[in-house]
Amino acid sequence: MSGLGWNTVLWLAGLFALMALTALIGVYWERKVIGHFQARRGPLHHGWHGLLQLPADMVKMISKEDVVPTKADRMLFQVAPMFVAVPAFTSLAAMTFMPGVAFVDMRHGLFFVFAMQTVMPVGFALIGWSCDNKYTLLGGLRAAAQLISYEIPMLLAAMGVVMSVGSMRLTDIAQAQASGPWFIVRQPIGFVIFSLAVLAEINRTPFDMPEAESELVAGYHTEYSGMKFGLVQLAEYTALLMGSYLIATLFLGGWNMPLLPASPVWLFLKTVLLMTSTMWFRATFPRLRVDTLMEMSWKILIPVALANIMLVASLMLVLPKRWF
Amino acid sequence: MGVVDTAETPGFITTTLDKLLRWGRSRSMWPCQAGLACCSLEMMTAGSARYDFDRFGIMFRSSPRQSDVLIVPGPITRKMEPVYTRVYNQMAEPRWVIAMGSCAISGGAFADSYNVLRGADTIFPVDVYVPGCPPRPEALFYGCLRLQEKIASTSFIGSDREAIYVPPDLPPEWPEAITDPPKTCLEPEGEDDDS
Amino acid sequence: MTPELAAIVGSFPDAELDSSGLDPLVRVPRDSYRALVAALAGAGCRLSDVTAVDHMASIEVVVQLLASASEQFSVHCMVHEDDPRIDTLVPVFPSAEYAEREVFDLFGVDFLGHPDPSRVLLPDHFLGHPLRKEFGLEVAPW
Amino acid sequence: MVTFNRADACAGTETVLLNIGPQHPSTHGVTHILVELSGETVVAAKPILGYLHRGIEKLAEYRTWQQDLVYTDRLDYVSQIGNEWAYCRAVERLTAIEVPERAEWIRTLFCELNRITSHIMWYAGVTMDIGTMGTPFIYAFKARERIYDFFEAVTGARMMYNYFRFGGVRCDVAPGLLEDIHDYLGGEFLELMDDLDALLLGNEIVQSRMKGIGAFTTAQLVEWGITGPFLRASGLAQDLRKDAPYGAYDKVEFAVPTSTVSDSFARCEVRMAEMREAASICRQVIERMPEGDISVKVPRLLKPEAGEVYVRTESPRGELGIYLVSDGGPKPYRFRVRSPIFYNISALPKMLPGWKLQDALVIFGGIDTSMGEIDR
Repeated sequence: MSGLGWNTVLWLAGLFALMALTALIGVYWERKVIGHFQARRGPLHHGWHGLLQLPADMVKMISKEDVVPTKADRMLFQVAPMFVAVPAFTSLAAMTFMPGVAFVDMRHGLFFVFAMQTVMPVGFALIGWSCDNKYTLLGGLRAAAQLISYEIPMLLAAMGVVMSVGSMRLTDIAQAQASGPWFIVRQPIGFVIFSLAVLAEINRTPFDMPEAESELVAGYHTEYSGMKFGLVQLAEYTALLMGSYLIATLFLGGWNMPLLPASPVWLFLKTVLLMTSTMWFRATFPRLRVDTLMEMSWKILIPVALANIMLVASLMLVLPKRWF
Repeated sequence: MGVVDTAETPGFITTTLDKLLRWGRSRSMWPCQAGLACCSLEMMTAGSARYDFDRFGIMFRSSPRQSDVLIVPGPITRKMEPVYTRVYNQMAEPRWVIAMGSCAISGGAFADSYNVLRGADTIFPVDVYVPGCPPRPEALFYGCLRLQEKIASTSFIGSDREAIYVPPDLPPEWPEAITDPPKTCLEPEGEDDDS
Repeated sequence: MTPELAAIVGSFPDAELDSSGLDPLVRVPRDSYRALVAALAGAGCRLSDVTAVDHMASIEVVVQLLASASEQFSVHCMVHEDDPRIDTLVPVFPSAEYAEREVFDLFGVDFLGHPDPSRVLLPDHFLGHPLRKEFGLEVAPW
Repeated sequence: MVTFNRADACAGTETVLLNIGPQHPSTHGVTHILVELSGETVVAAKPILGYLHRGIEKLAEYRTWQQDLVYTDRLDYVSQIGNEWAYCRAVERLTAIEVPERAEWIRTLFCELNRITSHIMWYAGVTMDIGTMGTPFIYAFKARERIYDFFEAVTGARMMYNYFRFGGVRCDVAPGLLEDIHDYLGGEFLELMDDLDALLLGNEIVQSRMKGIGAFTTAQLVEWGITGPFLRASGLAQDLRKDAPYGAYDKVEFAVPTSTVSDSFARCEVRMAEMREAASICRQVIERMPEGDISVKVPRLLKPEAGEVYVRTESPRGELGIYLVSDGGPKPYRFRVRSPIFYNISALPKMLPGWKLQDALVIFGGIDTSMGEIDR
């Protein structure tokens, strides 16, 4: 174990713990939040306020039979969830919590995250195709199309921030908001586009066409049972965490708070708040239609995002450095 | 009781694992969201705000692959029989069945009919019967909690579990009818233009 | 029944108008069945329902028509059990399609010229037509 | 009017057959629609019925007239009272039984309450179809539960009431209950309706999903045999409660909600307005309900004279017809139900082609199916 010190091992263990905890607490929190939005209580009787509900679900899912449909492409069926899960988990490695406190403080952290997320559509399409089921096929293709369309406005909107900061390191981006106003104030258009695109990127309502219950049973993961379904769900919640984290870091100041000392607590609170608001959307909104969704990306978000880059560039020339 | 299994008694590791499985499986029963008739409305009501199935960790899943419990909420007709058999076969083991209402128990008011099965247990094993026409949501709750007890008290290790015979996926007179109905039944007029 | 409709019925010599029951009732033989219904439809009647009644030796096809929103009457046509064929009403009333399929399904009446003569409620491999009187409850093949 | 060309829709591509239905998690029970898709566009559709065919029409011939009342509840299990009433009216017309005044008013009251619960089920279905997580449906079920409580107080059952009798109703309404119903429908219910309106009609995503979707002309709908709110949303105020009044409908004031837009959104508006109208009818009925008998004496074993009768009522889904043939015996010779949704759903092959898959579900949601009545 020459290059692999204890520090790395600890960080890796932390990464895995974060993943598992996000999914467990995320699902629990979502069931609670949506329950309360629906005037219900959510999980309540297993453990204190249902806290043991998710461990029970995990135990059950791990011990469920692993069904492989007869006509499915056996190898792809087994492997495809990895194409979704691995990029989602790997992108977590780029998270930074404070200057110096990070898994890996990459110089191109933002680039790394985007690169990882670009792999996910492949996974969705593979899952959809490998099951030999029309519902999964439609769901998988919808997911792939949606992810590819929304990556572009997401990247373009983030580009405004990157131009302004002059770095792709997530630490730099957050630190740039320490003294000046947050990027939500400096680039509101970019914020709106980025949030919408992230919402679509993580398949959340009102963009959850890929798993539309009313027409596609459960979308691309219809055929997955037991822990494979658990893995896909884990990946979804990890993506949700990553999306919320990105919005918090890029536009909401990261660990900075005006008038108060910088702390990872702020980052954590902002992320949880953003995650909760996606749950709020999920409890309230119906879903859009597929073609409306595509139109929104290609006809509205991308042109506006491009215009936003122009605007940022020209303001950078005109305004003092402190502002841009 | 030792740590390792012997021929007579399961060991410590096995029994602990068994307890954990029993706990997990009984605390997390996801019914398949497969409605049939009148009882399915009461099944939906059981998930709504006044009753709230989610309290007990009972959450409706739309895909049979991801669900553990099949609630049969109504009469199974001859046309429905292969579909329900298929849904049951699609569910991953371990799986349980609740027969909800008189129709699913015995055929109920329609037991004389030429098209209704005399109960869901004629096609697959049923674990819990919930009587009523339709049973109130409270009755369904009671049934689910009884099933929870049953799961929690059934050992998954050893020879307690009986082998269950499940008929093949579709009966021979139903070739492909559900998955891929013959294309001829959807033959629109404009199809044979080239003739 | 309005005089105009009664006149239309009167123009068919083999049709017979019976007003003794609760609702007016037109009995018509099989040959002029569709012509009569088409003439009534031309006078503005709408279709409410197509069904049948089994009278052991013959099957009576019953068409419920609406002269206006509140006024209804029926057209009855007997077909023999050994030759249960009758013209379809689909060219006159497109909405009759599924109702006629149901009559075929449950009574075994063949509708000539029907676009999709197949079973609608029962599975395709079902034997017999259950609403016929000779198909008792106890003959259910279980 | 939409013209759809199949050849254009699937030019040079292969189509996919997709089953929406048994067994599928949409909230419409066992409706099975086989759709042929070119991409996401529906090019052909075919409803496959009969998954709930329990043979009620046959069973009814083997039960006495009174026993058949039990089956009417289970026909359309979403609007049970409406079916009971239709059957009772048919038998009463066949045997010339006069129904006391108070019984007619009580029947009107509970039929309209049932119309509200039935439309709430439609609301649940349609909101699930457009992809909400169930929040509007769970809010709507609040009202349903309250109204089911009222039903339970009177009939002892939550769903299968078996409340009407030939010549009246089974029992009178408990004292105080009418006031409760009146208060609830005048206050809390209307507030909830405002919420439900906001969640469905006021939501911009819903508007974008529904406006202009499934626009058909009145002539088309009449030709396809459509009745009920689906037809009324096209501007034709065809309602048997006005056209051929029964019960106490000619003695209360109510409007028949219509819309001239004739798209899926208009159908929602009409149904929401109908719920408010139903509440208003209930309150008028309670305010003006006369005292008196609730039923007349009817022989234990009813034997109507030989003859036949066809009676139509306005069910929440359209024109519900009951056709009875008596041979003078204690059992019906023929018991036939003209199901409104059977006719509505049979028009799907003409309605759906040309729309996107998601639109097709919205249009289908406008029909408000209840398979128990279609398959019988």
